[in-house]
Amino acid sequence: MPIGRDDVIAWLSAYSQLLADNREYLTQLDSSIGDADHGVNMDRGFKAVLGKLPTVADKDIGTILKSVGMTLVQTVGGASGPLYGTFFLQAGAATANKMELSLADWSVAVEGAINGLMARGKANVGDKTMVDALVPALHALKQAIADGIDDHEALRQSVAAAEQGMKNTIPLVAKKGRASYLAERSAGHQDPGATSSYLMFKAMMDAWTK
Amino acid sequence: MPIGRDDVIAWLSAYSQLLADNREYLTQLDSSIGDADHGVNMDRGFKAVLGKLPTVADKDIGTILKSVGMTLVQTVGGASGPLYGTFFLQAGAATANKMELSLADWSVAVEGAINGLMARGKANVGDKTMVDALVPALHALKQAIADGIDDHEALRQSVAAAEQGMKNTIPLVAKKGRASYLAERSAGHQDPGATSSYLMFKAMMDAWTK
Amino acid sequence: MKKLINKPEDVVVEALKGIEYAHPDLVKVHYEPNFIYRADAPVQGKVAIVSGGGSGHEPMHGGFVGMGMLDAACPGAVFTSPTPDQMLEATKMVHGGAGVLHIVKNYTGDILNFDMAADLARAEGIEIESVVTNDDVAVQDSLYTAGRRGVGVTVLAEKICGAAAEEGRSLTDVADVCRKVNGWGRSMGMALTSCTVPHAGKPTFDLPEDEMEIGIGIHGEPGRTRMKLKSADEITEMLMEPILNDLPFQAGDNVLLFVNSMGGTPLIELYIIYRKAYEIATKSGLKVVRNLIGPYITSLEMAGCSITLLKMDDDLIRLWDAPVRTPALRWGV
Amino acid sequence: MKKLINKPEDVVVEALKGIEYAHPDLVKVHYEPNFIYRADAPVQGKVAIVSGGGSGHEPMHGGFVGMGMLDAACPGAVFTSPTPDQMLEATKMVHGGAGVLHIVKNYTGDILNFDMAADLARAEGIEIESVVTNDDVAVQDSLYTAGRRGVGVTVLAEKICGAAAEEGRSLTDVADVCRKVNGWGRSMGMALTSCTVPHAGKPTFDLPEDEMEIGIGIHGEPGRTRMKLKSADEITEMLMEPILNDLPFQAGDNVLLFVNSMGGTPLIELYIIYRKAYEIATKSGLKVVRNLIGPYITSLEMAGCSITLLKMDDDLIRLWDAPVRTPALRWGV
Ligand SMILES: Nc1ncnc2c1ncn2[C@@H]1O[C@H](COP(=O)(O)OP(=O)(O)O)[C@@H](O)[C@H]1O
Ligand SMILES: Nc1ncnc2c1ncn2[C@@H]1O[C@H](COP(=O)(O)OP(=O)(O)O)[C@@H](O)[C@H]1O
Ligand SMILES: [Mg+2]
Ligand SMILES: [Mg+2]
Ligand SMILES: [Mg+2]
Ligand SMILES: [Mg+2]
Repeated sequence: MPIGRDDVIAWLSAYSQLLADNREYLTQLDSSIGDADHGVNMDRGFKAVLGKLPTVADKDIGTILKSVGMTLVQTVGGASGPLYGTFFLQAGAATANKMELSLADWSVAVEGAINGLMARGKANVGDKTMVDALVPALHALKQAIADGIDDHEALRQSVAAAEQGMKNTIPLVAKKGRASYLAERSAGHQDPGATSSYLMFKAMMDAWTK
Repeated sequence: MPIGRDDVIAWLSAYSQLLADNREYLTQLDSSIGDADHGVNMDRGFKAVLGKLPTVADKDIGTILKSVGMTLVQTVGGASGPLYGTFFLQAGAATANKMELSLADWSVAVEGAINGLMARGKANVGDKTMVDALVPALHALKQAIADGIDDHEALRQSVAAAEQGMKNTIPLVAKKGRASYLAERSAGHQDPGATSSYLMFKAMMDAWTK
Repeated sequence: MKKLINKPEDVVVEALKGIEYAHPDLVKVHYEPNFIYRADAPVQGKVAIVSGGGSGHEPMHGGFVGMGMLDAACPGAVFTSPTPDQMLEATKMVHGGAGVLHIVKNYTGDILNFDMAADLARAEGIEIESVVTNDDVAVQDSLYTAGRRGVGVTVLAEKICGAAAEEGRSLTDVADVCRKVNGWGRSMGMALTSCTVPHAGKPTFDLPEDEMEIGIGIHGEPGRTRMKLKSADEITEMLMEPILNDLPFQAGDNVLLFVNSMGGTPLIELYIIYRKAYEIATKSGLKVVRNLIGPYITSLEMAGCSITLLKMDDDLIRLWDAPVRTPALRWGV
Repeated sequence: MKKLINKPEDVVVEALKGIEYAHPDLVKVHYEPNFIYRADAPVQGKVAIVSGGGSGHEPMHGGFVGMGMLDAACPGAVFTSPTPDQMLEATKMVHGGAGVLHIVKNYTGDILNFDMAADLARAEGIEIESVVTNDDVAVQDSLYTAGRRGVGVTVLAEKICGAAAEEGRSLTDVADVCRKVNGWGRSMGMALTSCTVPHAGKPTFDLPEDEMEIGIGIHGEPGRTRMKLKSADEITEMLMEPILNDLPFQAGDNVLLFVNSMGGTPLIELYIIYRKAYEIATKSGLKVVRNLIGPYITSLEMAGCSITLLKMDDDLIRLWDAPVRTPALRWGV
């Protein structure tokens, strides 16, 4: 299943819709262990992305993703803005001039994106952040591709891993981000950034496995 | 039933106790149509009076009452401080050098006291103030004395009139004091000052009709 | 009841002690009777200005003591007018031989207690003039009320008269300035919540989550009307309308626009209100030449705001701009 | 949710418009990207100071723009770090040829966004130094946290560094002053209530009527511990103790004592807290030589307070006393 430019746009639209639908939910998660803005931040950012997409809809995938990254950096703010922004800027750099990607190409781009995000935020798995959903999702995707599993199933497995990683944040004590100020009180609550990361992968699956 | 100096002191002690007992009630009344301080103001004032009484307990009634008036002026504050202060200062002026009063003497002193209070506050019956309890109480007292009714019964009638006057404030729209800022919204609530005035007469009856 | 206090009966004295520790360069505190007075009092030859009222409106009045504003402020119990001995002793402490102006907010208790104090001070040979502030348009001034409340314009009068006194005007002239400011100012307030008086332990009135009070005063009492909560812009219109209608402000007038927090409303909301009030004033042809934005005449932790519009001429503008050095207002020095 | 706002998404821009209307003599407002900058910017030859953060902490930072303090402030959405384009454009607007200091509060988002902006500014040839404030003692600074939050000392640093820049010190020197202030300051906060972020519609956390949070930040998040409500004096002791223990303040040190309202706590309560904090500091042998009391770094309408203690030497005292002319702080001019 090649991922064409229109698929990338479909993914971004699907993610934007998931963020709008889950705005209150993400806000609620970010109230228990944060400052109640993650839902609004992501919704604002991806509404801006939707507004920008028509201007790059005829460009290559790399240009589209870099445009997404820059838009997020300029509109989201907070911790998630630069982190997701870096994710998309890196993914855009890895897919420059491409009009079509294999799922393997995409996993490489995602790997670079996650590495960039982790380099900027300096969080590791277990710190109770979006990294806790992103890294398992990437591993599952890479593993499935390496095992020769078909694309749709590979995507489903990465989403399942993202979901599990998201849920795994619940018992963790946060070591990064605003939740770390709560120390032990952060345990028992699901991380908002891990949730929006899960939704990002879910949107991939929703858009690409129709 | 002559009212001796010790009777005056007994009355003041009884009133002080009634104000302490009704502190929350007066506060509540002053919350519906005021600023929630009448109960505390009066309790503070009469606790100070109790503390001052020993220093004048051997003086004439006029000196005692003037001391009460000055203490109230210095400790109560708000609208009720100067008004009740004037009441007692005037009563003290009318009873200067007296060690004993007949009930008729007392009614003359109270009349002067109420006149002084009304001159200072410029409120009339019907304005929804302490005057609405004080004036009926005075009239009932004077009428009973003129009718030759025995002292204890005269006091009971004046207290009953004070109580009725207090209750009569409920439907009134306030035209004086803080409650007047609420205009029609002040109707339906009993006036706090009328209530503390009723209690003052009740204390007279409690102390003098044992 | 959630407050940062110790015993309710100690609130006033403990706050005074904090003021005493905090501002020794500006004020001194006298206890029993309680009042705050400028550290360099008495200022010989200058009209002294004394005000006061119940506590709970901070920084009014104690935060306004100092050069260019009040010589002394008398704090009563929370929401309770101070007693005559406070104003008498404060008056005597700051009297500089040129007479004393009492600025009295129009509440029965404030009027009665200040009147008694003025009588006592005159009996001791001090010349006193008293001016009453009554700028609140929420209440009708009629035979059937205790008159309009003194609210926001009081702050402006204290500053402007403080400057007039500082530049050596006579008692009569300073009192005239005070009457002029009062006559040229109008105010209106609203509340999103009531407040809790320390000794009462619960809010003075309950306001449902979707309702607000329009036409409130500064003592936590209910207002003229209760209605469903509206937007900031609609609320600003509801406050500005009676203000503009009441005083025949004329197109071309210079005005000071004072947007005040009742205590619990934060600055970001005040600026949203200011924005709309400024636009309304400007559209009415007024020129907003000065402003004051913040918590200056409060009602404990009440959420809400009040707007005061003061017409200004060149003299009032000069007096407003003159240096002032108090805990709550400072410029030019 | 009871606020004086219109649409939640317009809160920041409407407040900016209010600031623009209110203080044209002090600041200008740039929209898209949003920032507030001093009206006379750029001041040639002077180190420019830029800060910023989420909105909802007013007057911080926008109220601190002007002579003697910040050259520009970048307001994000409520409680949301501003974006790099805001800091980049603000930096370019106020750069006077002597470099720019970024004062950044230690929150992941603030650090990341300011870092990106600094990189972009350097790419355009502007010399940038960044100093992070992290004075909050409620959080342990360890490998297992995102580090200590930047809170009250940020206000003090902005004033002191503003003065250092105003008197012509170099970028390196001003940055050193900033690091010194940060190193010598410690803060601790508590809350009686949470706050409601406009778009959330309800409080960020619920606090029972008889409980309080100790060790809160400024973004409405819960604190380190929840416990039963105590008296003001006990609370002051609970805040002062970790402050005094954390920085080896020594007997004889001069300090600035900053008692801050989180937004909903009124001034009378702040003075009660100040009284006890002053007594504790003095009893520890410290000399409280300066202070700041009021709502300066807030969390919308949160009821609560924070205390900041800053050790001062003669240079810092001089810089603190130097003239400043901003919407929220003004003296000496
Ligand atoms: N250092 C970090 N590395 C990776 N993710 C992080 C880091 N810090 C915070 N996050 C993520 O950001 C999320 C919060 O985002 P958001 O609420 O938008 O920002 P803020 O915390 O500034 O309000 C957290 O749930 C967490 O997943
Ligand atoms: N002008 C007046 N004349 C007589 N009584 C008055 C007048 N104004 C107010 N009062 C009385 O004072 C009472 C309120 O007293 P208090 O609460 O102690 O003072 P304040 O209104 O200043 O808070 C009212 O209930 C009313 O009975
Ligand atoms: Mg957040
Ligand atoms: Mg009252
Ligand atoms: Mg009162
Ligand atoms: Mg945030």
